[in-house]
Amino acid sequence: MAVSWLRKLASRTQVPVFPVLGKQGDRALRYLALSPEIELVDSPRHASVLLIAGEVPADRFEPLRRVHDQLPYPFTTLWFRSEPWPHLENVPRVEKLDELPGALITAHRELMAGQRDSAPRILTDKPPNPWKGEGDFGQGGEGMMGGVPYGRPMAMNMQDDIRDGLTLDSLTFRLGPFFSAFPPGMMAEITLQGDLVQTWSTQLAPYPQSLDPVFFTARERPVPIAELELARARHHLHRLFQALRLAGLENASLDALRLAQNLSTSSTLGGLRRRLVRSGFFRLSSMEGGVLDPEQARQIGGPAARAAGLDDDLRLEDAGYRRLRFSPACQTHGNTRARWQQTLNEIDQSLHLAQQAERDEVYTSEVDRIETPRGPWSEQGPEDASPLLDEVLPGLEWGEALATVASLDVAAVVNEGGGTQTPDELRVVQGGSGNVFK
Amino acid sequence: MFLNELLLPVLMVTFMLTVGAYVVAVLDRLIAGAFGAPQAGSVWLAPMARGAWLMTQHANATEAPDWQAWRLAPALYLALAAIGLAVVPWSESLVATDLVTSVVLWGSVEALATVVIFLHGWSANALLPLIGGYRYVALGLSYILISMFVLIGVALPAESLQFTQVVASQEALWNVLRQPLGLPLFLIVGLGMTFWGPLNLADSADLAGGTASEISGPPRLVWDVARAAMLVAFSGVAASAFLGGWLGPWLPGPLWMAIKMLAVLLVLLLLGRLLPRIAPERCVTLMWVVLLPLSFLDLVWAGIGALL
Amino acid sequence: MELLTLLFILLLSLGAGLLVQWLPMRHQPMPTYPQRAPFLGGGTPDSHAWSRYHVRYYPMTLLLIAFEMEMMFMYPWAVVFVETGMKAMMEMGMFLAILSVGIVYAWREGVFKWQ
Amino acid sequence: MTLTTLLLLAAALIGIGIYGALSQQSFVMLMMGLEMILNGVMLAAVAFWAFSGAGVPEGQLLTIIVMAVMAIEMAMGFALVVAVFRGKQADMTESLTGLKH
Amino acid sequence: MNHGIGVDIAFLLLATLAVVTGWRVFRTDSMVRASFFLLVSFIAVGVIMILLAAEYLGVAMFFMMAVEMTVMALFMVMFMMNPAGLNPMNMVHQERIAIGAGIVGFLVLGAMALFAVFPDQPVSASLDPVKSLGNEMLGDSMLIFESAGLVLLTTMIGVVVLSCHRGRYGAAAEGSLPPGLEPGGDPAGKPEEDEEEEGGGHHHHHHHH
Repeated sequence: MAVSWLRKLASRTQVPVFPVLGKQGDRALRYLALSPEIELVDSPRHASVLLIAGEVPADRFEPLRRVHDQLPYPFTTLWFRSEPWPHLENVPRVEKLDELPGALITAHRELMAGQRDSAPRILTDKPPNPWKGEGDFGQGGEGMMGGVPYGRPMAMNMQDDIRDGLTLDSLTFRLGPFFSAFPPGMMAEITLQGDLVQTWSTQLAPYPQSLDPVFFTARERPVPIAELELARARHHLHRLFQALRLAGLENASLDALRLAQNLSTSSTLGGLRRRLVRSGFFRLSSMEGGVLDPEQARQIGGPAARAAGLDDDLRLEDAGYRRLRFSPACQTHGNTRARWQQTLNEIDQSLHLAQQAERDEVYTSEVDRIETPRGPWSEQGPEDASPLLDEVLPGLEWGEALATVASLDVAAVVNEGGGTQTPDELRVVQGGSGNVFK
Repeated sequence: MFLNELLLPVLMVTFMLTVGAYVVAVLDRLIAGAFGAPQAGSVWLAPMARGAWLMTQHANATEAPDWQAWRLAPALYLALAAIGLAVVPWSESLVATDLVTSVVLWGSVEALATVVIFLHGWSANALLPLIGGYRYVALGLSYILISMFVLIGVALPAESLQFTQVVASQEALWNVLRQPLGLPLFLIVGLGMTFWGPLNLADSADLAGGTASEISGPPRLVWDVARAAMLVAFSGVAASAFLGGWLGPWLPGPLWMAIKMLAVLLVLLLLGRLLPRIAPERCVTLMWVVLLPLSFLDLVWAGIGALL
Repeated sequence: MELLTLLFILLLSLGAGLLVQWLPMRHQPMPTYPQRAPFLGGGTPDSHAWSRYHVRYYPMTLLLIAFEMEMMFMYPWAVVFVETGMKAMMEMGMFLAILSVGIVYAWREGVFKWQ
Repeated sequence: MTLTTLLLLAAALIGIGIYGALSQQSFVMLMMGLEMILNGVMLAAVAFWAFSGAGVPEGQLLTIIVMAVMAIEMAMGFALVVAVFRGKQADMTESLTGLKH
Repeated sequence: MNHGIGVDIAFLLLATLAVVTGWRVFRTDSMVRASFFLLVSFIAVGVIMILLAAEYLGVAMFFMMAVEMTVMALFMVMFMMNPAGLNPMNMVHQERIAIGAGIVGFLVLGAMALFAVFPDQPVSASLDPVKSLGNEMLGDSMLIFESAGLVLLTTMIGVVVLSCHRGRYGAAAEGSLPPGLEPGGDPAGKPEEDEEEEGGGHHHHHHHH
């Protein structure tokens, strides 16, 4: 009796969802961030529903199985625009974005009401290494440091520390591809000593990101600059949303997301920027790390390069932009702070350009060489720059390293786009009313 | 005697623990809503529903945790919050335990909180909680000196280490005006000891929940409640030390106390929503190089003020 | 008596905290090994997390021990401060000055940075 | 709770401390033993202060000074451990037998 | 000193706690547990001190020891192999002698406690222990107080000199490390470490990553 009462109450909580992002799953993430009944959590331990958003490639099935089994009982799963594994029975699958929150709530309520069983474990119940029966107490270890106590070896000092003279144990692990502070799909093997990154090797590149369809159109024919610039600003705002969430500014991050949703030529960045500056985002957060030298900056391109002092911008070569008297703004330091200041400046600049371009009805003139928000796209689109992280991150403190990852837009751009989006998605991505070109 | 000296204090503290934690949850939700977080359903019911869900969720385990320490840490944190609440005076006579050295006892609660939070991060035997625990120690060992200097500042005019005396000494002028640096510095300590908002180095987003990233179900409920209760205990201490505790016209003392505690809570929760998480290295430098000298200044100011 | 009450409150809240954790867990089976693996976003660790952890701020902690000792002297001083008057002020001023030298020196040596 | 029982407790703590300080191989554990001895000493000092010192303030002062000794011992001890570890990658007492290396 | 039965019971429990946790310090494999067992032992003694009317010293013991034992735990974990005791271990030498010495120490001191005659001059109930301590420190024992400050300053400087990396290798490595000049290369501006500085049998492989 008492239990059913407890469960009834429990079903009314905000649904804690752990999102596993597949390809193009970040849209669902942004949609859910603004859904009142949903709480996105960072750890599967805190979740009641595992959401697989977007198609997860086969090479990430193993990590997905691991995360699936890390949710404590009772839990359930929901597959959004991806095919549930055949051996999972009665797994709901959702296609439409605006049905997603409702489906998540139903899943949680049914789970609490006992109308749906908790999802089964997929992996066999075995420790990572067999260990029973060895050692003094059957703990599996040998001597001081040897063996595999409780199924795992102990950490050893593998390499000298790169900052301090003391050499202590280093911890090596693989993080991702479903870690919320990483770009979707990225996995890295990291060695830490204390909380300092000793080595970093990116093992799985992040999923290629799809840009707004207007960028693909711009590769084919001239498009209104206003539309292009609004899409650019929106892209940057989406990145800002992730970074602010990571920095502990949840409310500001939602503001950034809302601004992106309702972006129009009359939008201004002023309020958000003031808020960030006043909150001390540029002074208190981890901002000093990840300095790019010119070579690295050229490799990654785009705003990150301009933040490091390179004034390359393909928009300079476009007659339409020249009419608007466009000139790129740059930062000099090339660190995380410079990148965010650059990003904010570029959003601001894009909004101004969009405003002017709308008034004068300016169109782009170049189609072969365009500047995407991710970087220049001439013969080839912006490519995956995640190997760059291997050089930039060693030596940084953990928080600094993750802030650096968030500030660098490393994912490649998918080569063909546009056609895959369904109407409801477009509405979400472009935020409905604001866009004058519809 | 038994009734007055044992039962009443215990009831008072239990009441404050539960109601206080609930109020914190509701207030934080209201503030988040005011800043534009999407919200649905009743604000008043939400903390209960969440608690109920955590009670139905199974507790997680890791491969080889330090079981005793892992389960003890949330309970100990709650116990520390209870001790903090026990030394807060509600009126001249209504105080759960009126220890002669209650100001020092609160200092000890702060120091022991560091131990408990570290233990919580350590005992899971998982990487992200471990980093969270160690990060917190950097913060915990930095704020403790500031807190002590500031509290010694309020003990000077009271000539006592007892919170009832500290409140009584503010009859003429509250310490918040007499020692203007004190309360702001002390609020930072409060954010630190509950690792709230900008000082959430222990359970931060970049560690997927830090020391709490591996716990679920009832242990997580206790941990969250303890954290909220600690915030309440802190606001009680801050209200007694700087805002004149039960002193105030017209209304009865305990009511004044409740109002002042709410005010402190509100400020803390606002700060928690407005500021980004500070980088650990910058935090340590800031605490030792800027805030600690400021707390020296506060003490000297308090000393001169007490002599005049 | 206050102390005993305090001990009682301590034990009671500690007991409540443990009970809330223990009661629902009595009937729960031990989670499976895959569930018990540490969460690393789907990744795996090579070893146990417990290790000789490189505490990057260790000089600061040593400084704190020395510093905290001062606090021992400060509390009794605070109680007699007003009745002793100017003398106490001067004395504590000297004490604080000595300490400030320590902090400034440590700061110059980069003690508060991550080593 | 009499002076005798308190002193017996202090003696027990000191005894454990002596065992720890003599038997432990690692510096830090050895320091634990020393701390335990000082723990007993402090208790004894306070017991004397309370029962046969008529509350002279020197009794309390003695305890504080013991605590200060403890703090200094710890701080310097750990600093030395760091310095030694930097040089020799060891934290065992045996590894310090020869000063030449 | 007059006290009720409650105080006696509390004393007995606390004394047991202090001794048992004190003993566990040297009998547990986990370094973190060892330090926090010691902390519990200290806290038990602190509570006994409060029962003895030393209200300030007892409470001060809590915060002093909480901080000291946290630091203790940090350093234990830093420098001990197998710090969490995942494999059981017994790192003792000359254990018999040590046990003997411990027992002898206890017996000698215990005998003194039992057979020596101490003056019976309990603290008067009217004494304010904190105040008397404060007055003592600002009066007769002022020199002790001030010299303690100087000694602690010396400690601070000593600690910084001994433990800081910077003092030995120069300041270049502090703060964040600059990235490599070429991909995968050495960090720019990293000082060459002096190989002769490092004695002992450990192997160095500085520039391999």
